Amino acid sequence: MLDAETPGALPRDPAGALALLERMQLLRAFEEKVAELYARGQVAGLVHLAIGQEATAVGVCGLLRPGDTVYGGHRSHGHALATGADPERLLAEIAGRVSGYARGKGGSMHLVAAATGFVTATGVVAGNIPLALGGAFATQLRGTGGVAVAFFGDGAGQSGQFHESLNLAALWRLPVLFVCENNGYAEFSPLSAHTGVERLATHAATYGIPAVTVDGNDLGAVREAAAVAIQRGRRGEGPSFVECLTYRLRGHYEGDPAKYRDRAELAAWRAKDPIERLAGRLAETGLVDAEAAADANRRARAVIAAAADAVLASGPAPASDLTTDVTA
Amino acid sequence: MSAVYADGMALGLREVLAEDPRVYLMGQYFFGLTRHRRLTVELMRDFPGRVWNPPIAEVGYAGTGIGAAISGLRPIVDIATASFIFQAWPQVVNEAANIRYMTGGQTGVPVVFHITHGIRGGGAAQHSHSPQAMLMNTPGLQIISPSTARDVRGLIRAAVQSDDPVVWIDHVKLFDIEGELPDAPETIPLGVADIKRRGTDLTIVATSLQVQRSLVAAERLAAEGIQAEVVDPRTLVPLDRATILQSVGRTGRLVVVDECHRSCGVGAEIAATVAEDAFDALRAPILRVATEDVPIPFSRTMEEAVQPTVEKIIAAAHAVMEGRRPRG
Amino acid sequence: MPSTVPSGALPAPQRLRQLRTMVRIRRFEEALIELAQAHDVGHFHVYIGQEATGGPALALLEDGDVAYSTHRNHGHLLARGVDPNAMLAEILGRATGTNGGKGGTLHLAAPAHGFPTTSASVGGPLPIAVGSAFAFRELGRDRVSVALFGDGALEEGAWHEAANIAALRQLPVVFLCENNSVGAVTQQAGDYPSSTLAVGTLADLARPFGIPAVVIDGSDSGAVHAAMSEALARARSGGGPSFIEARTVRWPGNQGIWAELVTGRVQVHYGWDPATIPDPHRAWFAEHDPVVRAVREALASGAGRDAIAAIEADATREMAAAVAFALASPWPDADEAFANLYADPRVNALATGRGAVR
Amino acid sequence: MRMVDAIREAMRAELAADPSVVLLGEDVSVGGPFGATKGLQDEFGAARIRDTPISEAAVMGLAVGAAAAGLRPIVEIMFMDFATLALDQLVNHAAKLRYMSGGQLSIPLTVRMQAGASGAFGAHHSQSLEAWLAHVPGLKVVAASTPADAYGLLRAAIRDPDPVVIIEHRALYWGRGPVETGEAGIVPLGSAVVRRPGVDATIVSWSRMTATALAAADLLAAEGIQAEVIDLRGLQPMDTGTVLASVRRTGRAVVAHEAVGFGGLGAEVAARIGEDAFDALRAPVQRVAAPFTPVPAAPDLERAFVPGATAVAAAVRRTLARPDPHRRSLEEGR
Repeated sequence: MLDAETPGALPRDPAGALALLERMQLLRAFEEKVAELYARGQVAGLVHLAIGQEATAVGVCGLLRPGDTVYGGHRSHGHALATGADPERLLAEIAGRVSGYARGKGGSMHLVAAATGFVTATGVVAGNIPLALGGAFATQLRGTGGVAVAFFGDGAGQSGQFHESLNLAALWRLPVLFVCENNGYAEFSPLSAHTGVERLATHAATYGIPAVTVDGNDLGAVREAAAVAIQRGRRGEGPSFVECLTYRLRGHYEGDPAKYRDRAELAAWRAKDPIERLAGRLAETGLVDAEAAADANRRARAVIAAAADAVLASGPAPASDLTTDVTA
Repeated sequence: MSAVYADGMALGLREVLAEDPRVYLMGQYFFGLTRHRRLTVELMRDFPGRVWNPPIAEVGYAGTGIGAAISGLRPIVDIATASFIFQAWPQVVNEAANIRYMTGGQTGVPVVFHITHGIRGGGAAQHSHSPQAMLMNTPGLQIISPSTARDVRGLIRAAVQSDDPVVWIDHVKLFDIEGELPDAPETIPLGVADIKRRGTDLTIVATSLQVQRSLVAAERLAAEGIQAEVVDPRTLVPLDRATILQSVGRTGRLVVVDECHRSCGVGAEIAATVAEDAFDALRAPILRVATEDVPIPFSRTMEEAVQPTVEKIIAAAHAVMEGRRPRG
Repeated sequence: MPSTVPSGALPAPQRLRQLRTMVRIRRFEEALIELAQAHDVGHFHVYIGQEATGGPALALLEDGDVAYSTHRNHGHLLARGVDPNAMLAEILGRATGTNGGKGGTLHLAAPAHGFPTTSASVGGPLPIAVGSAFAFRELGRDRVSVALFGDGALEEGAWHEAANIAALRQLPVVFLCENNSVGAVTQQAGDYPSSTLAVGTLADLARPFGIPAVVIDGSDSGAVHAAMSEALARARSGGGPSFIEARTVRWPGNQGIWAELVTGRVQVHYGWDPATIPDPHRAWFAEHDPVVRAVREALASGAGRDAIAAIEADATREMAAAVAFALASPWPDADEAFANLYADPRVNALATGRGAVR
Repeated sequence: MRMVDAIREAMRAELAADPSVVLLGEDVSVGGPFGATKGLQDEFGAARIRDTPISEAAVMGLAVGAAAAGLRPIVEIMFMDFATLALDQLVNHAAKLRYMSGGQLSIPLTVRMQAGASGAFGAHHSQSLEAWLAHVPGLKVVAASTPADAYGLLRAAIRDPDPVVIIEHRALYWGRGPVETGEAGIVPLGSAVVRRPGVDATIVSWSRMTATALAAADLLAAEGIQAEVIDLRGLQPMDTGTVLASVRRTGRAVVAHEAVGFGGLGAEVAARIGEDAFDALRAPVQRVAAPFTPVPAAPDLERAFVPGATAVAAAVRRTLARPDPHRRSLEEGR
């Protein structure tokens, strides 16, 4: 485990701590804006939000450095933002605008911000996990000390690609970090309807992959576990598995009434909101007071509001782009 | 009685569940994420224990359906969005399709795989597939591809009654299409096309949702004095070539409308087979209206540009009437 | 670490029954390899060295139970009484074969004997076996489904998905893994027993699912009998799936891609007269060959040499006759290539373009 | 040089030239079942020549991810039939990442697949599935019929910035032919070649069927019929121009392939000819292909499954036997 001086634990300087809080607020503001635009019909398609899961994205990605790579799934707006991707270009992509990262060809489930290390997201459950292995394989061959991160939900744990990837990563000692965001629900049903396995980290342990399960709504806990894992990867000691227990406060996708879960459960998780918890803890330790936290939140919301205005003013993806980028 | 397509589906499922205790529904996304999802809930209520929600493990539960079929059940396995059938591919095409033949006729696999194909609006490249051409190239599978409430209800019965694997393909945009349902249950045999509209000037062979678009196009063409005959094969395997050839024999002109990608699509097979066997009757080149050979882009404008539309069908019809290729 | 099951003490008649199956399997495969020297048989996989796993395990199945096998299936079918004449004819592609010539060695099927189909796709049979178990449960049948597979199948995602479903629904399925990787040429993974699986013990893969798992010596017919009996009883009593890892040592003739009878034919007298074992492969016969071991165990249980020698003579005759039968069998008509695609003759004709449509 | 050696030499050349080229596959360290990779691990090391588990999905996905990160992986699929297990990664990821990312990503991936019906391997080890892959936008698909093309196309594939599937027919592996090694031997993807010129009819073929088509052309030549034989080589993208130019000269076309006919690539070739050379056609395009069945195991049934030279020649004769009255009457009617 790490002591308080290691990079994993929460920063001890106010600026560093505030930056993490503000990044989480930015993710929240971004996704609330997406929900709003979706409700107004300004965003189409299938949209999956990770409101309530910001601590995992920011916790892991905040520890990465240039050359590291991240591979997301269908619920990955936050992961892309956490790597430092531009909110305006991401929002434009989700809204199908020409100013999007992929000029509107990818959309919400297939975000790519290659320049910040967010290599790709996939709409296929577990499909991104082997891709992350490939990124890790490349850095291993080149000896750069880079790591690759695969974010996936608990539903992916029942997929064959998950199993094959754990085996391959262990066998080849690939510098990959498996981050399972276990939010308790695979699409519309609780995890217990999908598997008898309670902790998906158990599978990793079978392959000898160091695996921990942490409170995914606690930024500090996520950072500690991720830091250990990332260090292990950089030192050439192979893969690690971090299971983050968390919760999505919205439905599986925008428009899902999520009647399959009860109010008490939702309320209990609202009380564990990762952003409020972090703000509370920073206030307790005196690093960031409530006023500074509120200022940060206003800044984050202003950034997103400006981004949204710009996106709505920008043109749709032109049909002339249709046949470009199929092959080089 | 008048009903929408989704009602025809639900009625068809209800009828086979009631008639045959061997029928099981493996999966809960028969109606995707549309407002018709409640129909699955009603089936679960009325047929307790007969509707199963499997893990997100397409290889695993597709194979489970195959084994169950071998051992006496008649499962309808819901792969949901057609793009995910690629995960189940080894079981669907390499196991189910081959078993009767490989065993010299000893073992049959009476399983039905259900998928929802096509460009749905914002599905982008990983949720918009029309894999029927690839499945059609797989001996051993039968493929039903209904376009009306009546057809889906009657074809479900034929599929369940068949002793061999059937892939049942719906288009999510068909669910709300209005149609007529007969009072009594009926079985629509596999391999029997339906002439959805009579005409003398040209034949339009269309499948799935494109039947509906072709009917709209035919009405507009009629207003110009061009009488198009619209033939719906209803099953892609076996294909009722005779009905198609007879129609082209009468009209001398053919447009094939199908939502698969153009290269090696369903339209290629139909065009090739008609060109082989109705060559003397042809008075113009056969034209295909298909989805362009690009992955499906996310953005609305581009999505609209890649798929077959009423306007494109009309343009193709004009072109074959004039014996030329459409511009662009 | 999963528990291991010790060798069971079986009475002489049962030992002899097991031995008969094992010797028949061995003679079948030996005859096939010899046949392949003179005829173009194509590529095939033999079961030599694993007879003590499939033989005793599958003998415990009852009518109505099913087993799904792999590319290495000959021994499995023989163990459940499938006619070697039809098997060999199928391997040669003859009309009299189990599948009428459409399956070949990789896909031998005999539904009447509990082999509905055989997949040569690694991992392919596992979800299908789970599906049969699902049907048995839903139909209220007291039957068991057995998934037979090698160590390689555990590298496939299909294993993980199938195991999860079996455990989730507590289905009556037995996962019988025949780990014959010990001694394989490509073994090079350092710490791991299998070159391409990062686990110390294959049976550990079943543990996270809560599936009871045992590791046994697959050359020990008594241990196989005991482990399989327990797994079948669990399945039949509603106790859900089981996992058995049966370890065997690879037969020297299985080192390359093509099986070679480098050891010559086994002789049952190696069991009581080890001095007669030819030198180059003395160690394998004396220490690892399950047939020779079964001979010794049968003797120890009180069986006589004459009875054992008679088993060998019968098996030798039976398989020579099977070879003759297969070679004398007719080839299928080319038109047969268009039959059996679909059960409905109208659909079959429409799809293949052959035969009357209506 | 044998084709299997040409394939190995092509990989050797690219492995030597570019340190980002890596090779992944089951048992590639010992040469795989057909010896195509023999000795490469000794030469280039175990880091770049890697044996993989039997985990087609994860291995393919890993290769896609590695390609996105700048490596140039070659994946060996032992039998094309097993591509079914990796199809999600090929169709949903390899083929789409450039497009979905609006050009941010490049996937320079080469997938070698051994395919075809020979040796009585049965339904799980004998299929020709090119139509599936050619249907997927974003994938390039090529098939070689000679050792020289196997060498040249593979080198081009490895250098290509996009995913390329190269189909290798098992029955051709041990056939010999001249191979020009080095840069001059590289064959551009998507270029068809006329293997035999002729004036009376065009036969379009690829992979093993090119030899069959040439044998058919010999049979026809004895009857005074000069058939032009085109080896398509590039299946996607397809060199439609070469095909159309030939058909416009001959007015008659036969497409011959080993894969199942229904829904096969032959339908696409025929449909393109019908669309773009309609006025030149003097007879219907004939398809010669395998029947709509799985591949049977029995040697006799397998022979019945794979189309032979007599079937191809018969199809050419059918196109020539047709009088051509309707075409003229159509012209007059206009």
